[in-house]
Amino acid sequence: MNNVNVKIENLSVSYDDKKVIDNINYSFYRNEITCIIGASGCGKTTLLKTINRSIEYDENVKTSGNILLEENGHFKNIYDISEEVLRKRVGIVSQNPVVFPFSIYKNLLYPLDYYTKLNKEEKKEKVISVLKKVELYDEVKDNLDKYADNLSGGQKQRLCIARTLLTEPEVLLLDEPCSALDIKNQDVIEKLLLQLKNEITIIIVTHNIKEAEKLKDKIIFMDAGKIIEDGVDIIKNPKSVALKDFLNY
Amino acid sequence: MTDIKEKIFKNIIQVLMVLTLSILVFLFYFLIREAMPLFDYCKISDFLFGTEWMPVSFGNELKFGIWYFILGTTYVSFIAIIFGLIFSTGIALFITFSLNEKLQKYIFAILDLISAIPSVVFGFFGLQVFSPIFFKMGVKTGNCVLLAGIVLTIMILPFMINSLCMTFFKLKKKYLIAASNLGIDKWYIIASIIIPESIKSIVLSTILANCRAMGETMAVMMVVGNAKVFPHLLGKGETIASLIALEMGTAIKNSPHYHALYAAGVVLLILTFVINQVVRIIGRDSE
Amino acid sequence: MKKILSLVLTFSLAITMFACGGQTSTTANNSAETKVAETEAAKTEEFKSNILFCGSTSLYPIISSLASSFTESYVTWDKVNSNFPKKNISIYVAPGGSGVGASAAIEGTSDFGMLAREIKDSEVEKLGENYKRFDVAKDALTVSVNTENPIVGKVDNMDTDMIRKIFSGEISTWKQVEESLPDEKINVYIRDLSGGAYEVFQNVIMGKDTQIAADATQSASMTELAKNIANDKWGIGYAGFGAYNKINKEKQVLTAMKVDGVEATEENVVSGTYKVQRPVIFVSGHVITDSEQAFIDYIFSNTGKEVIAANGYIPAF
Amino acid sequence: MKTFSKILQIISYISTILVVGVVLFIYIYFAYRSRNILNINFLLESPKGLVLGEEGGIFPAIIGSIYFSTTAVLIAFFPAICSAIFIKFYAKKRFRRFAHTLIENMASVPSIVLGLFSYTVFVYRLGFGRSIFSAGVALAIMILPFLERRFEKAFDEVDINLINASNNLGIHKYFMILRLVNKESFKEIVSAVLLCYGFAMGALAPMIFTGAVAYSAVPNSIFNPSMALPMHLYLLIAQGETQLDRAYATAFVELMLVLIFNIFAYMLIYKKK
Repeated sequence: MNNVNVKIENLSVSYDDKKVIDNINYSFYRNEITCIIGASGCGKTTLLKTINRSIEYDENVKTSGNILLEENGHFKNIYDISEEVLRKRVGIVSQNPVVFPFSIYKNLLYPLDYYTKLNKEEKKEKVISVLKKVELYDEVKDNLDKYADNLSGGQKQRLCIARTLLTEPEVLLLDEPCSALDIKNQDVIEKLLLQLKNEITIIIVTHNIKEAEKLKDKIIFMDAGKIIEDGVDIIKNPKSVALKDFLNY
Repeated sequence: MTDIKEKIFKNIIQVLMVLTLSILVFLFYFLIREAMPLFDYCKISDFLFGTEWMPVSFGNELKFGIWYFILGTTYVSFIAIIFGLIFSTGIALFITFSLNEKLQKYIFAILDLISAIPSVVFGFFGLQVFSPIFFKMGVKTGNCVLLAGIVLTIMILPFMINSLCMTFFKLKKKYLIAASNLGIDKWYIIASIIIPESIKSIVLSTILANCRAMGETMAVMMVVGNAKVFPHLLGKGETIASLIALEMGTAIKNSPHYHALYAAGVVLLILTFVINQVVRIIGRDSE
Repeated sequence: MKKILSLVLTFSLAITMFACGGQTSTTANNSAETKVAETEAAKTEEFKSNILFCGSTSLYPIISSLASSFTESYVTWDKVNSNFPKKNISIYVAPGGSGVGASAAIEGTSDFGMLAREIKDSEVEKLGENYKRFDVAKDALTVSVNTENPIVGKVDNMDTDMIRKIFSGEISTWKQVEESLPDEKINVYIRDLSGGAYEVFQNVIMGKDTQIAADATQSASMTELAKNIANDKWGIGYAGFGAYNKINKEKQVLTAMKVDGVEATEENVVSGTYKVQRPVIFVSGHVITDSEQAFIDYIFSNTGKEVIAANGYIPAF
Repeated sequence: MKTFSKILQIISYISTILVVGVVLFIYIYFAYRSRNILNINFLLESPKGLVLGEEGGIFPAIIGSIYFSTTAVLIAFFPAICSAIFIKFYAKKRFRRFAHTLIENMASVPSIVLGLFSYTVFVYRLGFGRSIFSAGVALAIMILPFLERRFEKAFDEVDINLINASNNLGIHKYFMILRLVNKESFKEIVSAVLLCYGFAMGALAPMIFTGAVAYSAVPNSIFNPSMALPMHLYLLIAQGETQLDRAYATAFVELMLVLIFNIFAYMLIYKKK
C-alpha cells in the first residue's frame, strides 16, 4: 500500500451535465505502468486528463470526488495544489505532439529556463542526456538549432516526451502516444517507457491491446465511464461481457 | 422559365458587384481629375515638399506646400499607433487569455461600440477633458499633436484589437495547452511563445491601423491645434485630413485653392493605398 | 476572371464618360432650363418655398437664428402673407466662407451668398444686373491683449505699423514693444484662413507685402480666439468685437488697444473712424421673389437687430 | 522572460481597465454634464434662441441624421449584399482574393476623401447640390465595405455544399441561395445593417460639405440639405463656452443613439445562440 502514488476516490466528471466518468475509485502504484483500455468515448482520456487537471481547459467540465497525490508519505488532494505545480509533478504527453515554434534545442531548454537556475553548460548537459534517453540524440545532434517543426511525427513525439521529462515529473500520463506513429517509432517509445518506469509512475491510455500487453504492469478496462475490470491478466482472462466484446471486435 | 430567372439573378448580382468594386476606380479618377489643374500653378515637388501654404491671394504670391501637413499626418498617426500598439496588445491578450467566451462576446460588443462612437464626440471629449490637462502642463491652448495622438489611439483600438485577437486565438489554440501541460504559467507562455510568434502580425495590423489613423478627420482636427508649422509633440500641427475639412467649405470652385485641396486628398489616398498594398504583400508572403 | 475584369473596365469607362459628358450636357441643360424658367416665370410666377443661404461663418449664426424663429412662428408661407400658397417654409443655412458665399451666389447654387467682407468689384460684375446687396451688420476686430499683461496701463495705443510688425513676427518679444516690459515671447492668435477676419486684417493692417507669422496659433472661431488670449498672459490677437464683449461680460480678461489712436467702440465703428472693421452682408444675383422678400423684411426688423446684437455684431440698420 | 511576462500581465490588465473605463467615463460624464438640458423638449424642439441653439432642441438634427443614415444604408445595401453573394457563392478563389483586396482598400479610404469625391461628382457635376442624397452617397461608400464584410460573415452559416448539391439535383442556385440566406443569415444581415446605421450616423467628415447645414427645418426631401447631429454638435462646440452644456447634451443623444443601435444589433446576433 505504501507504494500508491495516485489515489482516485469517488471521481465523477461531466461535460454539460453528461456524465463521462461515473464514480471511479482506483489507485495507481509507483514504478508501474498502468494501461487504460476501452472503446472510444468510454472516458479513458477524460480520466487521464483529470489527473493533472488539464481537463479543466474546457470550461464546461464539472468534476466531483478526490484525486490524491502522494507527497512524503502523505496524500494530498490535487485540488489543493496549484495547477502549475500539479502539472509539473504530473506531466502529460498527448496524442498529437505540439512542438513550440523554436529550434529543437530551445524547445528542450524551455522547461529548464522556467524551472531551474542552472548555468548554460548544465542545461546543455541535461538536454543532451534526455535526448539520448529518448534516442533522439543521434538523429538530431547536428541539427539542434534547426526549427523543431521540421521533424517527423515520431521525432516530434519523442521530443515532446523529452520536454515533459525535463520538468522532472513524478507521474507521466500518456494519451495514445503511439497511435499516429510507425512501428519503429512505437518500439522506441515502448522501450523508453519500460525503462522510465523505474523512476516514475506511468499511466497510458491506448487502444492497442498488443501494446498494452507489452507495457502493462496493470491494465484497466473502462466502459461507459466506469472501470469494469482491472488487473494484470484481464486480457487473457476477460470476465465481463463488455471486455469480451471489446477484445473480439 | 426558371433559367431566365437564374440568369437575371446572376446578372443583377454581377452588375452590382462590379459597380461596387469599381468605386475605387471612380474615386481615383475624379479626385485626380480635380487635382490636376493645380499643377498649372505649382510644381509637384513644390506641392509635396513646400513648407508654405497660402492658397488664397490677398495680392501676395500663392503657395501650396503641404510638406508640414504630410509630416503632421504622419506624426499624429505614428503617436497613435505607438500607444495603440501597447494598448491593443494588452487588451487583445486580456480578451484572449483572461476571459471566457461569454465575456469575450461582451467585450467585442464594446469594441464595436467604440468604433461607432462619432469622431466629433471623441474630439469634444479630448477638447474638454484632456486639453485642460495639457494646458495646465504648459502647452499653449492645450491642443497639441500628442493630444491628437491620444484621442486617435482610442479610435483605432477596436480595429487593432480585432485583428490581433484573430492571431492570438490561433496561437492560443495551437500552443497554450501544450505549454500549460508542462506546468508553465500562462503569462510566461504568452511572453515566451505567443508574443514572439505574433510579432509579424502585430506589426502588420499596426501598419494597417496607421492607414485608418491617417484618414481620421474630425476628432484630430478638433484637438491638433491646426497651425501650418512643423509639427512638434507638444506643439501644434495640422493633418491633411483636417486641412481639407477646414478649408474645403471655403474654397471657391475651380480656384487653385480648390484644386490644391483635391491634390492633398489624392496624396492622402495614395499614402494609405501604398501602405495598404505593402502590408498585403508582406502579409501574403508569410502565409 | 478575364471576363469579369474586362467587365469592370468597360463599366468604369462607361460611367466616366457619362460623367464627363454630363458636365457639358448639364450646363447646356441649365441654360435651357433657365430659359424655360424665365418663360414660366413670365406666365405664372412659380412660388419659391425653399431659400438657401450659403457663406460666411460670421453671418450664418444670425441668419440661422432668424430662420429658426421665422419658421417657428409662421410654419407655412400662407401665414406670412395670405397671398402665398400653403407650403412649408424651408430655409437652409450652410456655413462655408465669404468666398464660397460669393461664388455660390454667382453660380446660382445658393439663393444668397453671405459675406463678412467688402464685396469685390469682379464679384459684383459676375452677379449681373440683378445684383442686390443687403448690409446686415458691422464687425470690428479688436487688437486685444490679456489684461494680466503688464502692458495694460502702460501702453493703450498701437499704430498700424507696430501691429503689423507684431503679427508678422518682426517684433517677437514684449520688451521690443515697450522697454519696461519683460523679455517674454509674444504669442500671436489669429483666425484660420476660412474666416473673413483673416482677409480683413490682411487688407487693413498687414498690407500686400507682409504675411502673418507662420507660427501664429489659428482658432476655429472668434470665441475660441478670445478664450485663447484670455488663457495666455503673453498673447495678442484680433478678437472680434462681439467675442471681445462676450468674454469681458463678467470680468475684464481682455484689453483692447486703440488702433492709431481710435478706440474700438460701437460709435467709432459705425462712423467708420475705427478702421479694423468689416461689413457683414449677403448678396444675390437674381430678382428677389416675394417669399424671399418676406424673409428679408424679417431680417431687417427689430427681431433682427436683437439677434445681431446677441451674436456680438453691430446692426447696420 | 519572467519579468517580461509580469510586465505584459500588468499592461494587459491596466490597458483593459483604462479603455473600458474611458468608454464608461465618456457615457457617465456626458450624461452628467447634460443633466440640466436633456429633457423631452430638447429632443422634440427645433433649435432656437438669439444665438442659435441657445434655446430649444435638436429635433431637426435628429431627423436629419436619420435621413442621412437611411439614405446611406439604402444606397449601400444592394451593392453590398450582391457583392457578398457573388463573392461567397459564385466567385472562384482567385477572384475572391482580388475582390477582397479591393474591398479592404475601400475600407481604408479616408472618409474626408469620400466627401471630396461626392463634392465634385454629386454636388457639382451631377448637379444635386448640397443635399442629403449627395452626402448619403459618400456615407454609403464609407459603410459599403463594412456591410459587405459583415454580410459575407453572415453567409458563413449557409452551407455551400447544400447549394451545390441541390444545384446538381436541378434546383436553381439562386433559389437555394435566396432561401438559405433568408433562413440562416437574416438576423445577422439585419444586425449588420443596424451597426452600419449607427456608424453612418456618427460620421461627419463625408457630409461636412456635401449635405449638412447649420440650420434647416425638419427635412422633407432627400434632395435638400439638412441639419445633422454631428454637424450641429461641431458648430455648437465651435461657438464656444456658452453653448457647452447643449453640446454635451447633443453629444449624449448621439452616444445613446449609437448605443441603442449596437444593443439591438447584438441582441439579434447573440439571441440566436
